[in-house]
This record gives sequence, structure tokens and C-alpha cells, in this order.
Amino acid sequence: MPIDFFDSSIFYLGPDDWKNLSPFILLFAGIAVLVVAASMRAKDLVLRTLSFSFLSGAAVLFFASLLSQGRFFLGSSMELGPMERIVAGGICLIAALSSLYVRGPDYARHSEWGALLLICVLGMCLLPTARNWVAFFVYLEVLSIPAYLLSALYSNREKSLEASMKYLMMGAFVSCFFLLGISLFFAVSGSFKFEAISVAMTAAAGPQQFLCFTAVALVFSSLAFKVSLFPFHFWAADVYQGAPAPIASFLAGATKLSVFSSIVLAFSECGLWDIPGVSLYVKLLGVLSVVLGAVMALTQSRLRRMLAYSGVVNAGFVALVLPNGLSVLPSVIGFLLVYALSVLICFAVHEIALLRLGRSMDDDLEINSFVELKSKLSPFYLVLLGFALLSLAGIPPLPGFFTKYVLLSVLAKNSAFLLLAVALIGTFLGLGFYLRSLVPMALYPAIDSKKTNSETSSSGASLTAIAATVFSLLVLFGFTYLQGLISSAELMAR
Amino acid sequence: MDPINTAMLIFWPAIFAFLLFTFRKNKKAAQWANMVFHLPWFWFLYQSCLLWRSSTADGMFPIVFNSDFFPLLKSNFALGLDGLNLPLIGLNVFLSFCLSLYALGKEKLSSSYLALFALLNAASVGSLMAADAFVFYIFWEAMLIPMFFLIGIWGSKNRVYAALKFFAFTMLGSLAMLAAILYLWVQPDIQSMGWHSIAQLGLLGDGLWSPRFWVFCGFLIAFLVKIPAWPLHVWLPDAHTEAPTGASVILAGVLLKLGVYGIARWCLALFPSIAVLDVVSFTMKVLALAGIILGSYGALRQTDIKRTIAYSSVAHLGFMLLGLFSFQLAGFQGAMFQNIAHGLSTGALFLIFGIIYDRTHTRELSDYGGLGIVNPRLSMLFVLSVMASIGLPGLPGFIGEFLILNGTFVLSPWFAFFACFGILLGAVYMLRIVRGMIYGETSSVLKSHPIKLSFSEWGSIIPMIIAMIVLGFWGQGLIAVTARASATIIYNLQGEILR
Amino acid sequence: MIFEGLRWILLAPLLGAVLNGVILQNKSAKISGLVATLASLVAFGFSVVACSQLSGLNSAPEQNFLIDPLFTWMSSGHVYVPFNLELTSITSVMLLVITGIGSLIHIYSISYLSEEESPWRFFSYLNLFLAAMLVLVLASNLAVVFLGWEGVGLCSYLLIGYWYKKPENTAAGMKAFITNRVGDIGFLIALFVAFSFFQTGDISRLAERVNDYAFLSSGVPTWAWYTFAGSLLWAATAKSAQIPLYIWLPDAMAGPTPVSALIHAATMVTSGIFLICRVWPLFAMSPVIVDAAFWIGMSTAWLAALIAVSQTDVKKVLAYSTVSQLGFMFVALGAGSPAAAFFHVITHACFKALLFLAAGSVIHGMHHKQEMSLMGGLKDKMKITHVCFLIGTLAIIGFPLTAGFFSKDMILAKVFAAQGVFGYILLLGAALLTAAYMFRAYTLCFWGGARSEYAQKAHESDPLMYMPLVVLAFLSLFIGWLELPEVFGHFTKITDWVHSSWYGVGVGEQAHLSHLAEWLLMLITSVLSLTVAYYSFKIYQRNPEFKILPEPLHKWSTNKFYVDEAFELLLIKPSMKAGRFINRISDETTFNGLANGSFRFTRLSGRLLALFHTGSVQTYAWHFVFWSSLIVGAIFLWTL
Amino acid sequence: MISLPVGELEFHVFVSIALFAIGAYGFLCKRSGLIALMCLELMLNGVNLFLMTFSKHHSSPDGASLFLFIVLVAAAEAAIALSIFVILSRRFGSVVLDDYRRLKG
Repeated sequence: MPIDFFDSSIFYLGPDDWKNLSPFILLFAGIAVLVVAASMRAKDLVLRTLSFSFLSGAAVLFFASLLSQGRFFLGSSMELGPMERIVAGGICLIAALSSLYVRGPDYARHSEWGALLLICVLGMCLLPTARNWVAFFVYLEVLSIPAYLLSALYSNREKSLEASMKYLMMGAFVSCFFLLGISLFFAVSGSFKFEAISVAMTAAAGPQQFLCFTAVALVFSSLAFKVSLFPFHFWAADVYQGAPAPIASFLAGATKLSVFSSIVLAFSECGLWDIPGVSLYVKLLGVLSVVLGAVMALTQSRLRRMLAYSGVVNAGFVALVLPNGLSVLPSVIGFLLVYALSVLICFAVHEIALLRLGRSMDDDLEINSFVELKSKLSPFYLVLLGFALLSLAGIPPLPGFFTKYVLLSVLAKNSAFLLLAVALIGTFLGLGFYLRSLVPMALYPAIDSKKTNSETSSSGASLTAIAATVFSLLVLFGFTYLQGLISSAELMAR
Repeated sequence: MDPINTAMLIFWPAIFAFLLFTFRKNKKAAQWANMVFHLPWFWFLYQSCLLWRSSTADGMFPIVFNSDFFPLLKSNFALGLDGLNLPLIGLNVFLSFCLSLYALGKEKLSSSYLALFALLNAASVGSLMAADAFVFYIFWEAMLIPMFFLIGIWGSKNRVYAALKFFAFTMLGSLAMLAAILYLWVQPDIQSMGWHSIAQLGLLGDGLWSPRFWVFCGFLIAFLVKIPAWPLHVWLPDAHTEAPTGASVILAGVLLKLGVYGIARWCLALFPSIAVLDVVSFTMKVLALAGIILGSYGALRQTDIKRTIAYSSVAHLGFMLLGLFSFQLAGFQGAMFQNIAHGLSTGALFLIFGIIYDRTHTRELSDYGGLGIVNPRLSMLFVLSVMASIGLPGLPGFIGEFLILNGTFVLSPWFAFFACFGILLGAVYMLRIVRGMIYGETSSVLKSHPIKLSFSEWGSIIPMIIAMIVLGFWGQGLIAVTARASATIIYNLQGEILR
Repeated sequence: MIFEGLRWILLAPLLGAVLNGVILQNKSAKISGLVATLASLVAFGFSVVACSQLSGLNSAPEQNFLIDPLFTWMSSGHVYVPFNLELTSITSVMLLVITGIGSLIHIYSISYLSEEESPWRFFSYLNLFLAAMLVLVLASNLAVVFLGWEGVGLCSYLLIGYWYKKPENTAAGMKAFITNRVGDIGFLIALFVAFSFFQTGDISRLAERVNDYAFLSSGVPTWAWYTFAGSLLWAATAKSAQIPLYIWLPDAMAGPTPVSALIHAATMVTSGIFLICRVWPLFAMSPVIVDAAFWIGMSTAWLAALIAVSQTDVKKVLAYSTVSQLGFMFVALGAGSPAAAFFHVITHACFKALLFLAAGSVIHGMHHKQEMSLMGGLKDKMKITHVCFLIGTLAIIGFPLTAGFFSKDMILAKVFAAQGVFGYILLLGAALLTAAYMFRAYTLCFWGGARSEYAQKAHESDPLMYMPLVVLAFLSLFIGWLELPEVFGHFTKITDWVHSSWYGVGVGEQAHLSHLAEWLLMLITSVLSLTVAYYSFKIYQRNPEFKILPEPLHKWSTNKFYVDEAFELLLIKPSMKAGRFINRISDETTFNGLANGSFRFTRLSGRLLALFHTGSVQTYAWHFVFWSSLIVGAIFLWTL
Repeated sequence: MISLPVGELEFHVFVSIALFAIGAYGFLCKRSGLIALMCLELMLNGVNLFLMTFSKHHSSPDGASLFLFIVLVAAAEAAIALSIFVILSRRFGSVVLDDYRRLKG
């Protein structure tokens, strides 16, 4: 029997195939170059410029292909629509910005972080395009294995190692459940392709219904782990605190963006939303993570752990909206893009604060230790951090509000008023912990401790922070374009 | 007189907020620049008044400026100007100018304070003029951030608690409004979030528990928190006591008024059929009455002077709420007039007390005494503004309260009767303050801290006092301004009552 | 008929007040006193011109008043308040009384306040008071009357608390203002009824409502008439110090004596009665309220007289006598004849002002000592003051042919006609008590030996003080001739003036007494009061501590029948305590508690949840398995 | 081609689920990290068995393709996990998972 999984057409790339796949090819080239650079023990300046250029090139290509190319199919395993291109472009953008401020002595001995970063980005960009579960699993692993290594970058520091060990063990454990889920799908429908599964799902009846529900539950809970929804978020705080700042900021933003968009695409493709109980399961997770995540965030005293739990809350917001089919995708992408950029700003300013206060690189700051910052840091960065935190909290004139508004409007459109109430309570509690972390730096009188000039300049991090603010504002105005595009995407969609 | 002037009313303060940021180094130049920037603002106000007077559009809320900046969210940047919001904008500009005079030569008030102040002005004028629900919500929330930092950074001792509490309460209210706007936004047959299209929105259904009722409640809660109506007023005393002088004058003068204006514009005018339901109007009147009586009792209990004045504004705003829900032209116009009168009188009270507080740094009534001996002119002005806030005829407070009570008497005489006791209690707690501060032997605090007012401080109080005296007798001019707009609103309301 | 002059009557004192209060502010009593007196004299001049203008105009009863429209104060919906000044015959008399006696008191206080350190404040408040009183009298719309009403309350507050260094003065001022405010609530209610039911605030149109049949039958609810009249009566009781709300007047004596003379004797306290006289046609529509006025007046007259008998401070005696005389006026109103009440207002203004000023010059002579026990034997040291005080006393007890005689007899006659013998006897008793305590005060002050060194060293005040005394003495002797009873020929100036100021709305007249009855009444009252006066004169010459009232009553009366304490105990303290308690419960515990409590609750639950984060991977993995199976199981059961 | 008798399908599914459960139990309860890694492999093999039974049952090769990928991924994870455990044991002397609790709260 011919293996229809890899049909032969895959090996012949027509002229427009090149154009569509050019960003991926650029990424592959980047990986190759960076592996060579790593083997030659290149200095981190070289690594930074190389990885930044490759990533930004890929991002530009993705957004360029968004305009010119339509929908591109590669066999049955990959489908590159406008939505996937925007997600991939966003991920490359975030990775490029976070690679800007990877500096300091610890990175010098581990010059392979560039390659790992690019592989991780490649995995994330491919994930939404997967159209069968095998490809999905492979891209998921391509995404998470470099992530484990990246979070172990400070190999001589215990916190980073412990974080990556935890991340690895939990990741592996959860991917087993993911595999079990996929194999259940395979058992029910006899094939991994999404269309076949959707046919089988609609045909399932009676006891098989429960089997499908367990399969979906397993798959969703493992993806929920990746995105740190409530019951499976325990790893998030430790990894955010342990992993090096640029890696943590990249992982926080990009994984959520890529995994959530792939959930929306895959689940609506397989028609899993109409299995009884699935949407209830997703909404329940959403509600739990909004409320309990916010409550947890209120008690955190360290900025990075507070950002982790705010990640849980924002993931909860998206989970509330998920089970409404494909129309939800643009608002989810917009929301997560702005979230990722704001988290990027927070981590960047946190990095600058570390340098200015003369603390060691992997140390993470108490929120009230920001008080001495007032005299040491030019108020420009405080305004940036204020901008990011208030945008995360969703205060109107800032971009965070508009994206959250569109997200909540989906809830209102499906008249899910209970969920809307939960979301509003979450925003209110969110106000609590975002403002509370603003308070020490803004409201307490400045303690004038001496200005220490650290050996590594913080220009990289400041560059990231500024760029991130500019891009989050761009998203705001890109939104209208996004919205226009969506209507056309939906027309062409299946 | 082209409409760009009205838009400049909002953008001009925003622009000079950023300009003020450039004056980081020297404070003196920033304060003088802030004062000078107010002059073009007055000019824009003047132009808008000409535009308003010349515009004959008789509709409910004539749109003067319109540009679509965010088509995605079904809203465009529409600004409206009519009898209801023009006086309030005028009051905002006037108070801000007085405060800029007050700020000259103050050591504490840095350029970022003045910039935040200008942003606050821009946001409040914006939300006054917004004719689109979404734009209104954005400006409404945008007011929170500068106010939060103004109270938080420049306030007195436990300012952080007060700022957080202020932000939490107002945010709670505006989230209810956000839910209402969201519901309106997803309605199938709504073309734009403009004020007029919401007004014509038919499908929401009528009656007590209909969706239209819930949207009405969403808007109402946000304004009740802002007013503050009785149960939700707990944040006001803290915010007022901890806020710096300028912030508490603007808070009393403009921000609280936005609650009343909001109810008039976005609740009564938009959903008259709901406002007229007897359950709704009865509960509102009960809340108003509770605000009056318990606000006054609250004021009686305080030993801290600023808290007493804060509680007194809870009582005064209870009157305005009563006026709004009296569904009589007299009551409605009385509430709008009292809006301005209360802004002036409480603003003057806070400003005068702020000037004294800058020197003595204590707010306890027992520390004061014998101000009449130390500075007779200032105490005379203080007594005058106290009399204005009590509602002594010949000063604007009386006209507002008289019209409100007259309006309420027509439909609900018992409420008017009990509200009169608010006037009595008002006299009691205000005179207690006057007796504690002005009369009696000079207290040690006043002896050790001489109260000598600089020229700019006199300059900031005198215009307010003159405005009060002029408004006390020439009130009819202001009532005529709000006549046309409130007549149409009341006409609809009474139409609903008959149905 | 339009007459532009009215506004100048009002502007002159206002200008004087602003000049003194804001611009001049100079320390010498002479200059600021001069400015104030000038202003008040100008007002007096203008009012004389206006009155002559009015008397010259003899058109139909509906039109015979002067109008001076100024501007619209407020007009919105059913509330239209034009700020117009109006001069009817009744107001012209009141105008002359206010400005006349006002100027005399201004002259008097120039020397009375010679050694004060900020006399400009006193004179500006006095001028402000004059302006407010004039607004009250001249206003054509009830709301503008209310403006004057509260303005007068404010000035009395400021003037009582003039010597603000002593806390009890400011406390008295505050008490006066707040008690007046209680009355103002009544006035406000009357205004609301007027505007919502009678659709107008103008007194002239209100009066027309009474006999325009169409309006009466248009279904105005009866409770509207009763509330209107009742709340007006309530307001008048507060302002004219009647039974429930008279407590502020005795304490108001804390202010300087010219203030007590002008405000708390002549002008302000009578404004309540004056208002009722102006709105009499409407007031008479509810007879129950008229009877209520009668009995309130009677009980106040008796209570005040009983207290005055045992007072030792000369100003307190005069204060309670004012309260009692106001009781007389209310009785006259209750008996259905506003003319008698108005006549008594005018005569009372003269002789009570005279008595107060005389007492003032006595106190001034005695270096601000008010206790009668320290006085005595002043008749030869202060001859002119003694004579004037004697004339005043004779007038107040109704010595034949003095002002008091005519007005008090008119009241007694009207009461006899309306309420019969019982009412007459009650009122006569009060009149006799008045004679008793007045002559007690007179003899204690001027006769017997000097009881203290102050009394020895007392000297006659300077001409500026006793000149007004002489003029007032002259007035209180001859003002009575304005209204002669039937017996002495038909010369009823006051009744014509009062009736003509109701814009032609006639009100039923009481029965006329026969000549014989009038002679009899006059004879009885004058004979009885003279004998009581003679006896009290004789007793007090010999024994200054003689107690007229039997023992238990005397102790009660010295402590003012514990009315103040009763008010404090029953009304003020419980409401304050209840208010503070409610506020503490509603604000501090529930709502603040709620706000802070919810914040602490979330903090606590946050810390509780943090315990789950033990940090070891295996617990995390355990959580993963446990939670996913729990939720899946729950949903399975749920969707089963 | 011989297809497994139906009875045997349940048998194979039972065995694979049992394998999976044992692996999961081992991962959760065993103290040492290395044993946890071994249990991971066990769970993955359980899934592989499950896959192969159904691939045989549906007679479609997809199951086998996923089997190959699973083996590949298992190898990669094992390599990384072991290297991290080597560094951890060299640096901090212990492989026991519970010793690494510094990041918590």
C-alpha cells in the first residue's frame, strides 16, 4: 500500500512554492550558519547580530508573503494561510527583539544559544501550519526541546539548571499524554489527518463519544501545560524566575502565541469543539486560571513571578474565548501579540534595572526593591514599564485595552455573560497586581543610593524596550488592517 | 469658528502636557509656561461658545467634530457640544487656570505634576465632549491614570492607599460600563457607537429586566461610583484628604461633575423609558436622600477638615442626583446649575484650606482657631465660600438647591421635605468648621505658622469668589444656557411617564 | 406704577457695607460709623420720597403700589422668580420704621463702639443687615423675600458673634443661625407649595388666587392650603421667636446692645408677622392654622412673661419681654386681625428700641455690667436715660395715651370680639405680668441705693447716645395716635394701610364692639395694669430680692423652665449620637470594611494557594494528572 | 495478511495502557531522576504499542510513522535529560528530584 503520508509531489517545488517557503528556508540557513558560529566559539556580539538579522529577515519575509501569496498547501501536512503567516511573523519579531539583549559573561561560554533559538522559532512558526497530528507532534517537540536547553543556558548557575530540569521533566511527561491522546484519535478514526478525524468525530456515538472526549481532554491539557493554563501552570513561575531573562521573555510570549493559534486552527479543523463537554472543559480551565491566577499574582513579591502569573491570567482570558471556532483567531492573535510585546518590555526594563542596581545577571528583583531605581534610572524607562504594565492591565488609551476589548466582544457576541463577568473581575483583580507593582517605583519617595555603572552596557535591553513599545503601538494601528484582512481570510478559508 | 477649535479644546492641553515634560530642569519656567498655556485654551473655549451659539441644530446632542480614526470598532471620533457640557468645560478651564495661578512659586509642584494635570484636563474635557460611547469610555478611563499618579505621588501620608482605593472603585464602576458598551457593540443592528445611533436603537426591549435595563444599569453604576452616590462613596473622603490641593480642587470641581453629566447625558437622555420606571427612580431618590442625610452625618463626625468638606460634597451631590431624577425641568436645570455652583464653592473651600495647609501641615480642626485675627481677609473669603456651600441665598448654591427641591416637590413631596433637613445639617457641620477655624483665640499652630498669602495665591482665589458672587445673582444667564438641551431631555422623559 | 427710586433704597446700605467691609476697613469708629450712618440716612431719605410718591398715587386698589423691576433671578420650568421691588402701603410704613430706627441706632452705635478695635466690621455687618431687611420688606416675590429672610439670619449670626474671642458668643450666634434655618425649612416648603400648586411666587398674584373662582375650583388639594399656611406659620415662629423655636433670642443678647435693639427688638423678629400680614388673604384660607397661631402666641406670651419676672440681667428681661410682646402680636393674628398685629409691631418697634438703647446706655455707663443687682439709684446720675427708660416702660405697660396703650387695647378689643371673655382674661393676665416685670426692672435699675461701686461711678453717656433716646421717646409717646379706637373718633390709618396692601382682595371684618364695651375694656386694662405697676414699684424700692412668683415656680422660671436643656436632651443630643452611630456603621464598618476586607481576603487566599507550589517537579506532575482526571471525570458526569 | 482476532485487540490495548500506567506511577513516585527518565521511556513505549496495535487494526501505516518519530524524540529527550542530570549531579551532588526546590512560592 503506498504511503500516502509523504506523497511524491513534496519533493518538487514549483516557482511559487519557493516564494511561500522562503522564510522557512531562511531560518534553516540561519540555523546552519549559527551552528558553524557556535562551533567557532564566536563572541556574543557576532551571535547577536547574526541571529537578529536572520530572525528579522524571516519576519519581513513572512509579512511580505502575507500580502502577495494566497493560501499554500504542502501535501497534507502543511497549510500556510494568512493567519499562520501573521503568527509566524509575530513569533520571529518577538524572537528577534529578545535576541537583542542576550549579553553578559554567562553567555560567552554557551555560544550555541543562537542556533537553539532559531530552531525553537522554526518549530513555533511551523506549528500552526500543521494539518495532521503527527506533524503537530513533531513541530511541538522541535519547539520544546531547544526551549529546555535554552532555559539551561546559565549552566553554572543552579536556578537556571533547576528551571530547565523542571521544564524538561514536566514537558516530557506531558508529551506522553499528548501522544496518548493522538493515538486515541488514531484509534477512533484510523488516520491522523484532521479531515478524517473530523469525519470520525461527527460519526462517533455513544461510548465512543466519551473516548473522543478523553482524547481531546488529554491533547488539550498537554497544550494547556505549554500555555500555562491554571491547573497545569505550576512550572511557569519557576521557569520564568530561573531561566535567563531574554529566553524567559521570548518563551512567555512566543509559545503562547503559537500554541494558542495552533489550538484554534487544529481544533476547529478537526471539529472538536462540538464534542459535548469540550467547550465546557476549556471554559472551566479559562475561568479557573483567570480567577486563581489573579489571586496568586496579587501575593507575589518578585516581578518575574508576578509576570508568570499574569501570563496565566491572560492565557485564561484567551481560553475563555477559544471554543467559538475560527472567527476567534484574529482577536486571539492580536491580544497575544500585544501581551508578548508588553512582557518583553517588562523583562527588558527588569534587565536594565538589574544592571543599574549592580546585581548579578540571574538575580530577580523584589518589586519593592524598585524603589532605589528612581534615582538611578532615567524616568524614561519607568514610563516605559508603566506603559507596559498598564497596557497589560487594559487601561484604555493604551494598546492592551483595544485588544482585550475585541477579545471580550467575542464573549459578548455569543452572549456568554457569565464568562464576561469573570473576565471583567479578572481585569479588576489584574488592576490590583499590575498597579501594586507600579506603586513602589512611582509613588514612594526616591532613596538616593549611589549610581553603580555595571560592566555591561544596557543599550541592548533599552533597544529592546523601545522597539517593543513601538511595535505594540504598531499592532494597535495594524489592527484595522488585520481586521480587514480577516474578513478576506475567512472568505478564502475552508 | 470652524469645528477644529472644539477638537483643539481637547488636544491643546494634551500638547502642552508633552511640552511641559521638556521643562524638566527648571520648575519656575514650567509653572509660568503652564499659566501661559491656559490663554490659548480660553481662546478655543471662546470660539466653541461662538460656534455653539451660532449653531441652530436643535437635535439632542449636535455633533460639532467628526472623523473616523478607528473604523474597526464601529466608532468614530465624534465630539458634541450643547448646553449641558459647555458650562462644565468652561468650569474646567476656569478652575485649571486658577490652579495654574496657585501653582506659581510652589516648591513641591514639579513640571511632571503640571504635565499630569494637563493630561487630566484633556481627558476630562474629552469625556465631556465625547459623542461616541467608545470614545467616551476611553477618555473616561484615561482620566484615572493622571489622577492616580497625582494623588499617589504628591499626596500626603497614606496617599498610596487612597490612590489605589480611588483607582479600584472607579475602575469597578467603569468595568460595568465596559460590559454595557460591549453589549451595545455586538448588537446586530447597530451601525456605529455614536450617541445618536444608540439613542435610536430599538430592539433592546423595554420594561424592568429587559437588556435595555441592564445596559442602563451598566452606565448608571459607573456614574454612581464617580458621583459618588451613597453606598459607593467610601473612596471620596480618602481621595480628598490625601490628594494635593490642586488635585482635590479638580477632583471636586470637575471629576465628580462628570458623574452627574454622565447620568444626564448617557442615562437619562439615552434610555428615558428605563429611567422613568418607578423602581429605578425610587431607588435613585432613596440613594440620593441617603447620600444627603448620611453624607451630612458623616461630615458631622469628622475631626479632619478636608474630610468634612469631602463628606459635604457627598451631600451636595446627593442633591444633584435628586434633581436629575425629579423629571422636572426645574429639577434638571437645578442639578446642572448646582453642578457649577458646587464646583466653585467646594473648589474655593479646598483651595483656601489648601493654602492654609501648605503652611500649617495639619488638618485637625482642634489645631486651628482664631484665623480671623491672624488673617481677617482670608477668613472673610473662607466664610463667604462656606456660606456658598451651605446654600445661602444671594450665592449660587441656593439657586441650585432651590430649583432641585422645587422640581422634586412636584412628583415626590416627601423626598423634598426630608432633603430640606440636609440643608439644616449642612449649616450645622459647616458652621462647626467656621467656629473651630476662624473664631476663638489664635491657636498655637496659627501663631507659629504665619499665614501670609503670596500675590499668586490671592490671584487664584479672587476670581473664584467673584465668579461665585456674580453667579449668585446673574444665575439666570447660566440657566438659559442649559435651557434648550435640558428641555428636550425632560420632554422625552415626561413623554415616557405619560406612556 | 413703575418707580425707579426703590432700588436706591436697597443699594445705599449695600454700598455702605461694601465700602466699610472691603475697601475702608479703618480702625476708628468715627469714620466707619459716619459712612454707615450716611448710607442708612440716604436709604431713609429715599424711602421718605418713595412713601410720598405712593401716598400721592390714589388709583384703584389693585394698582396702588409702586413696582421697580430689576432682573430675573431665576426662571426654569414652573419656577419663575423675577427680582422686582414693590412698595405697598404696609411696606412703606415698615420701610420708614426700619430705616428710621436703623439710622438712629447707627448714630447711637458710633459712640457705643468708640473703644472697639475693629468697628468697621460691625458697621459693615449692620449695613448688610439693613440691606437684607430692606430686601425682605421690598421684595415682590416670595423667593426674594426668602433671600432677605436668610440674609437677615446671616447678619444676625455675624453680629451676635461680633466679639468672637469669647466662645459663648459664637455659640450663641451659631444657635441663632441654626434655629433660624429650622424655620427656613418651613419657608422653603411654603415656597414649593406656592410654585407647584399656585404656579407663582409673586405675592400680588398669590393674593389674587384667593378670590379667582376658576383657580379655586381647579382642584387644588386642601392639604396644599394647609401646608402653605402651616409652614409659613412654622417659619414665622422661628424668626419671630415663638414657643418651640424662641430659645435663640435670649442667647442673642450676647451681641452688642445696638444689635439687640435693631435686630432683636425692632426689625428682624417682626419680619415673621409682617410676612403673614402681607400674605394674609391666603393665610386666612385655613382657619385651623389661624387658631394655632392664637394659642402659640398666647402660650409664648405667658411663658416669656413668667421667665422675665425672675431674670436678673437687664438685657435678658428685655429679651423675654420682646418674646412675650411677639406673643401678643401672634395672638392678634390668631384673633383674625392683622391690622392690630401690625399696629403693635410698629409701636413695639419704637418703645422696645427705646428700652434697649436706654439699657445700653446704662450698661455703657456701668462699664459693661448688665446685672441689675449691681445697679440701683441711677436716676440722679443718668437723668435723661432715666426719663427715656421711664417713658418706654410706661409705653410698654399701656399707660393711657402712650403708643402701647392704643395698640395693646386694640389687640385686647379684637381678642374680646373674636375669642370672647376667656381669651380676653388670659391676655389681660399676660399684660399685667408685663407691667409687673417692667416696673421691677425699672425700679431695680434706677431707684434705691447704688448697690455697687460701678453704680456710684456711673455717668451720663455723651449726646450722640442720648439724642436717639429722646427721639425714640417722643415717637413712643405719639405714634399711638395713628390708630384711634372707635370711641375717640374714626381715625384708623393703620387698618386702611393694611387692608389696602392686599391688592383689593377683601377679607371679612369681625364684629364691631359697642362704644360702651370699648370704654369698659379700656378702663379695666389701664386701671389694673397701673395698680400692678404701682405695687411692684413700691415693693422693689424697699426689697430688691422680692420674689413675685411662689417658690417652686420661681426656681423654674430662673432656670428658664429648663427649655434649653430639654431641647438639648430630647432633640439635639440623640440625633447627633444617632447620626454619628449610623455613619460609623455605614461608612467605617460595612463599606470601608468591605473594601479593605475583600482586598485582604484575596491576599490571604493567594498565600494559601502558594502552598501548592512546593517546588518539586513530581508534585507538579502529580497536580497535572490529578487535576486533568478530576475535571474530565466531573465533566463526564456532568454531560452524562 | 493476517488481522489480529478481535479478542486480541483488547489484550494489546490493555497491555499498552498498563505499560503507560506503570511508567506514570514510576515517574510520580520514584525519588531519583534517572529512574524517572526510565519511566518516561516506559510510558512512550506503552503509547508505541498502542499505536502499532491500531495501525495493524486499521491496516494503515500512519501509526508506524508516528512510532518512528516517537522513538526519535524519546532519544533526543533522553540525551538532553541525561546531560542536565550529569551537570546537576556534578555540581550539586544529587540526582534526587526533591532536592531541587529552590524555586517555589
